[in-house]
Amino acid sequence: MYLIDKEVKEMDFHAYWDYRVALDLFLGGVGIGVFLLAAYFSLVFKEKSFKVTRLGFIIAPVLVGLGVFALLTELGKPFRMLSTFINVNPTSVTSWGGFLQTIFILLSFVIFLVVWKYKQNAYQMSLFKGLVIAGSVFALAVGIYHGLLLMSLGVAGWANGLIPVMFLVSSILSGSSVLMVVEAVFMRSIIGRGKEVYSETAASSDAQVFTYSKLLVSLVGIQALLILTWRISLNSAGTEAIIAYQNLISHFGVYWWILVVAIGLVIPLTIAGYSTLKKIKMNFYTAMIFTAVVLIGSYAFKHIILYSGQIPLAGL
Amino acid sequence: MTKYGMVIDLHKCVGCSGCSIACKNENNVDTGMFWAHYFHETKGSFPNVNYKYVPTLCNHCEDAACVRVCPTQAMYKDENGLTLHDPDKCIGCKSCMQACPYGVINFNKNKPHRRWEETAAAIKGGTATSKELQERTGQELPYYNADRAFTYEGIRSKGIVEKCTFCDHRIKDNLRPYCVESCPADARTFGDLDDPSSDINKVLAQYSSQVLKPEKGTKPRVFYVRG
Amino acid sequence: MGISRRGFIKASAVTGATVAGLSANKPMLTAFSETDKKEQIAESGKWLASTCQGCTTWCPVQVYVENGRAIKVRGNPNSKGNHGKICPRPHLAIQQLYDPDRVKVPMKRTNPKKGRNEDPKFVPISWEEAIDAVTDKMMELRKSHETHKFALFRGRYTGAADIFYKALPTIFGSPNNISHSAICAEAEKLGPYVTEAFWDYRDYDLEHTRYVIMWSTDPVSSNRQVPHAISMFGKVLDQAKVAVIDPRLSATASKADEWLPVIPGQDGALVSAIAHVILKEGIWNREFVGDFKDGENLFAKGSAVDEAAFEENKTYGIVKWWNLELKDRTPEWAAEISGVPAEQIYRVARDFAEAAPRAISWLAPGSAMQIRGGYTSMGAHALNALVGSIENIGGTNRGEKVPLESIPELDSYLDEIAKKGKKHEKIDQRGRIQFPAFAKGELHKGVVTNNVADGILNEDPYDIKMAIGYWNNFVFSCTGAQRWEKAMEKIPFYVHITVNPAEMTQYADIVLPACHQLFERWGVIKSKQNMNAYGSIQQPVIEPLWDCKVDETEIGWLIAESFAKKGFSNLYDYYRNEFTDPETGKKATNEKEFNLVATKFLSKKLWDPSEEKKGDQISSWQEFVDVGVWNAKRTPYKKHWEEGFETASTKFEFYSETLKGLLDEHAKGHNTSIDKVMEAMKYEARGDLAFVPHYEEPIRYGDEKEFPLIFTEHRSRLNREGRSANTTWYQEFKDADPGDEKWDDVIKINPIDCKKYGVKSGDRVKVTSVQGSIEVTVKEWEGTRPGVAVKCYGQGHWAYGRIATMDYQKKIARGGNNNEILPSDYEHLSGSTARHGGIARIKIEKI
Amino acid sequence: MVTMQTDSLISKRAEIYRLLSLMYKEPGEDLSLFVHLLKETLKEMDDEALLKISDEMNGIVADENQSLTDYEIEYARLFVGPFKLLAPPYSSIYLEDKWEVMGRSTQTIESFYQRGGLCVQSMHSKPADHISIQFEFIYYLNYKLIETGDLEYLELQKEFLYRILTHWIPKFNAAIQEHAELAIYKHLGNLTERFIQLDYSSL
Repeated sequence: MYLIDKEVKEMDFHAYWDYRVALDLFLGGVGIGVFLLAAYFSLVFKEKSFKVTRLGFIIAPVLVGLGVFALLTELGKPFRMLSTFINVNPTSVTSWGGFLQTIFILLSFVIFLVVWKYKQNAYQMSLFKGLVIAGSVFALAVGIYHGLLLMSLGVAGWANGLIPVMFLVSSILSGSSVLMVVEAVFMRSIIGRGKEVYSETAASSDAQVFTYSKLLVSLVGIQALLILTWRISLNSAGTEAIIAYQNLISHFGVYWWILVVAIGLVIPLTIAGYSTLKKIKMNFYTAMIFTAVVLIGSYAFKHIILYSGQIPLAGL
Repeated sequence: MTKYGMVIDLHKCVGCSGCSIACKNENNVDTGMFWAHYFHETKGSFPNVNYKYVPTLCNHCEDAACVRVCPTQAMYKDENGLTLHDPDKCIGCKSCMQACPYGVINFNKNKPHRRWEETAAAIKGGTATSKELQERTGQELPYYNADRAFTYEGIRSKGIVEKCTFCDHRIKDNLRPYCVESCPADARTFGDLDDPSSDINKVLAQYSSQVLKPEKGTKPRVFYVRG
Repeated sequence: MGISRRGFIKASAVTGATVAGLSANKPMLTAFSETDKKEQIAESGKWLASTCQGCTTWCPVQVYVENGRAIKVRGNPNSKGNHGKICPRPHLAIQQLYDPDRVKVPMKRTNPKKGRNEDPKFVPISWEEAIDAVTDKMMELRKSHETHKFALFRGRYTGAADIFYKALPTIFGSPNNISHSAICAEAEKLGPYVTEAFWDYRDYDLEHTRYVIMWSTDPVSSNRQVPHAISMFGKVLDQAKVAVIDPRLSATASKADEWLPVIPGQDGALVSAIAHVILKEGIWNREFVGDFKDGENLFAKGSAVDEAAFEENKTYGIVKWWNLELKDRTPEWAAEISGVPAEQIYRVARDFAEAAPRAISWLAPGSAMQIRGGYTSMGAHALNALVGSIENIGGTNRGEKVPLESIPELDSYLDEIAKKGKKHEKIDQRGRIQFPAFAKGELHKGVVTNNVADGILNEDPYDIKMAIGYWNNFVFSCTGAQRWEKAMEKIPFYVHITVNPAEMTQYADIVLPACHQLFERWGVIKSKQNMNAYGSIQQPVIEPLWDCKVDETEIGWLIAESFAKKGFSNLYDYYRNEFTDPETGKKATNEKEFNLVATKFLSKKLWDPSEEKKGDQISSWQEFVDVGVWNAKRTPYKKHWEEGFETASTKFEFYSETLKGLLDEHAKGHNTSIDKVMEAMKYEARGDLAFVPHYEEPIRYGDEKEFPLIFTEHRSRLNREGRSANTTWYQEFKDADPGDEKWDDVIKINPIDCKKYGVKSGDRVKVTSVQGSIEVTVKEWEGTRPGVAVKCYGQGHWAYGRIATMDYQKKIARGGNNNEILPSDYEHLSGSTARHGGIARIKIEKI
Repeated sequence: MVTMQTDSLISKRAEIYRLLSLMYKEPGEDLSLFVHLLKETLKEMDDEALLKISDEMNGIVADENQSLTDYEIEYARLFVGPFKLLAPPYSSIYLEDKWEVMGRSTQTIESFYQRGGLCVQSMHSKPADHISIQFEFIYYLNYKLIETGDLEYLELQKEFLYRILTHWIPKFNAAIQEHAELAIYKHLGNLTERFIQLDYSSL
């Protein structure tokens, strides 16, 4: 085929940012979610959480790193990525993002190394505490950055204050779920042991029992509320925002309702809600299912928001 | 201080697309990309139909969203108020394209003008090939305009964005941007908004003017009169 | 990591730094000496003059040339006609020049079978071999005394046309030099001719006008004086009203004060109604037309008037026109027929007359190139006379003379074979009862281009054994295109001289690559716009890109030379003896020199200081080449008001004695009556009505029940007469034609009809008329009158290159060619091809 | 740091072009010196193929068996004539269809020289499109690049490489490979082609 015909076909609308950016938002989100919960464990449960947090501290930078890698492949000139550190633009959220993600990856990796080297002892070191707190701050920053990046571009579908919040909650939710499964897989702590999620913790102090279900049900609940609030807020956000939402529904409506709402919110809410209400712990398989649906929902949510925001608004 | 701007008189404009074609010619812009373009809309119903044609280009906004969001300062405002682009700093992240409310930034997804490297002929041995033209003219693009390269990459490379520069390579030599020069209707006036006696200020004083999407707060410097 | 290395090199260069690694303080140069570094100033190349022939306007332009490459085109600032402006078309010429699909060497056919689906299997050959093959065939015809069976087809041309188009067939001995003129606009020239004995395009004084009626004219896009119209249009809209009569919302209509969306072909009703209002309401221009002797307006609806009661001034037959045609032609009557509301007709007629004499009735092919369009052409032009705008300020005008030299007399170079051959009837059958085909005041002078296909197919008057075509593409550009495909299959030996391998090339036995007119040849042309006639140069601003030659001169020379080698030297002697360089007195010795010598010879009067001329003073050939254009003095007003017109009555004829005389002569030649001639020509008028502008019902092909929509077509603002479709810029900006789409060919239908026929924008449909079918895309568009389907001409090439077609090798067209659904018919008075006025009805079927 | 490094990079490139320019002139006693210098300069260019070729060339010139006369004969046979030059070192031969040395491509090349601020000395014996002159031109551009820091001198090199050198050097080398009898010129041709490609892709 003569090249020109290919070129003509390519002229149809395609998103400037494709799934690789969605992957960055998603993987990065899971990464910081994992980190934040691991950090919480490491500060609260100290060395009792050694096994799971050590894993968390390495999973987090790897996931964020993978996300950044996906993003790099999306760049026109990936090898020039370094220049973002030289030619800083303070008004560009993307510019901060480079720093935030890099610092986060480095910090969490250092934390992992510290844990690796000093084992349980690390959890008593004040250096370690400081690092974990700093890491958490950057994890939060990265989590907020994801949504803020979109919000800052002034695109109708993204220019909403709730976007960063929804992205952050989605990230923490998916990250927490992943850590839960990681723990389940590597430590088999959920299955068969009956009541406690954390055997070690439970042994030490009943007051400090951590229940995943509670955390997760609240996160899913918050996310559901946020999305509802966001939808309602659009009504008063001007024509462009409404058109943008209509674009979302007309292009991705089915995926939105099935993947984001039904699979990403309703099902996990039911699973976690049921466990919480019945005060039973999730078993290994429900935990796996829970995490799977949460991840699907989280990716779909970020993917759809990313793509639908790029559909040109009718009119101009 | 110089602050360049442009006024487009929509009453004079007949929608001929001459500006858009001339721009491609002057700036070596590849197929599928548009530095100068237009949008048109047909409103009403027969026989009361209104067809409107509005030429567009980079607005060289005072508060340029592309400059704000560019992570590497590749998009920048120069001392004459032009919104320009440094191809060497650009990492191809496309943030500027997302942020620009006017859709006037283009991304070089492929190597520009790569169609000129083709070696197949319509009639073998009898008609020419793109590659032969490259060899004959010694240019990647047979009608490559070398002037463009004075201030910007003559042909941009794969993986970066590009857009209208108000023909900064021409205005440095006191030539008007090529779309202004080529408009057969004289619908475009280019000049220094800071110079009270400039032609552009005369036109702006004569007619009430509009900009595209003023609500975006970008303060465009391309104005439309008599729309 | 090439990037970073380059980056580092740049970084270090910026910092200045030391000359660490280099051993010397000064560069050691062996071959060079240092000069000042040439400063980089934009446009420091050269702007060289030439002429664009992308439409009929023929604008003086300049080409920017640097290091032997043509880079861009602009208007020639020395030209008063287009005042240094160009429309979008000349830009496209750059892409034509560097079109990879151009023919680069002569080729010959190796597959003897001809047809649309036959691959000609062209192979490259040398010029010697190609020309030899051509003259071999021609010499055969001379041997067998069949020189008349040779035809020369011409499309576009320059001032040097006759060197090839006239001299070659004449000296060779064929009557068949067939130009494309009649598929272009000849019916438009008919109106001004029969009324004021002026056979040409008019010039219009847009700058001073106060009202313009555009008869299916879209001058900001196409037809005539496009750059001038564009540049003046803002001013025109400021100070004048513009009314556009067009079945579709054209670019001009979209900017106009009034759009009269006439039912295709019913333009004539509007002419009569407007004239009726002007006369009935007594708002005609007395200075030009005269007045009733007692000053009372006797033009009352329905009543005939005594001719003696009216004393005409510069006109002839106003009362006859009223009595024969106008008295009952009320706007109410016209509204019913034309689909334009009566109030609008009244308003346009009154405003138009009120602006008199600064009022233009702008005539164009849209209203004239119809089967019964001759009288619309006449009537639309006569409106100018009613308001006295003929040669008046703000009105319609002619152009001053541009003194180009004619080619020297041929007669003494004709041998017996040639003289005998010339006497045969022409293959276009002009002169037969249905084809009076008059042009420039002479019967049988006009060409009936499109009828040539039928002549060839029916071998009537004889078979054509060989043809040469240049700068033309009749297989694509003539209505009833399928007939041309068949006719071309039938011609045993065809030679196509062309820039791109076109549709007509598919039938060629020999293909000769032509130089691009704007960039690669010498030439001179004349034209006019903005009340300025001018002569404009064409020069080879660059070396020809390929092994191509100039059709009119170089190839003619090569053929003549080859003839001479084969014992027939008349043409060579003619070229060699008759054309001398006016500056040096030298004669050409080869084809390249001949191109230049002929151009200098023909343009001599424009630049030779010893020639008296009314216009720019140019003192040498070199100066002419530099400035590129000779401007005549501004066209004066009212020239023929004083001198009288060259009509039979010396007046402006509403009742055309001129036409009557011609028809009478034609009828006598066929021993019949004018009425019989009218019948043969498919006109309804009998008796005196045939000599005044009048309404005739349009003829449409196809039954209304089977073919519900009336098809009408228009021109693109990017069409270089059908030759630009192989450029990406044409395709990318195709949507600059209102309603059209990029890279596509759409049929624009009103949403009401779309609903009715169950189609929507983007649907692929088969469009069928009695002539044939094409496949295009639907576009719902409010700018089309319900009941009508509109499509632009220009797309639908099945062989013009790889951008113009969807698939060049498989001959799949991009869109569909209108000429494959438009049946072939004529405006018979002028022999013009009737393509407008909704001659075809169509149906659409979803595919 | 960066400056030091890249300055030397530019000067290395300048030096390579200067040496190549010299080596495409009639061979003299100093040929072995050029070969040696070239080898030393190429050491820091990080390209094994180049290093290998220059090593081998060095080996050949060090070999006493080959006399200067052999080189002179070979040089003349390939690049000078008098009857038929087998590998003409003129770009117009490769860039234009016809056998015309002062054609359009040469005009283009001259306009490059002009833009760089040079013109060919009228007394100079070689046509402007001779390979050694073209290499001297790039040498000069690199010199000026360091001297002035004006990036135009870099852009001009890139354009010249793209428009001229990368087009004809491969064809020229193909001709050398076909006709050369002495290894030294085969190596020189390969080295030239390789270097031009490498240099263009890194700019």
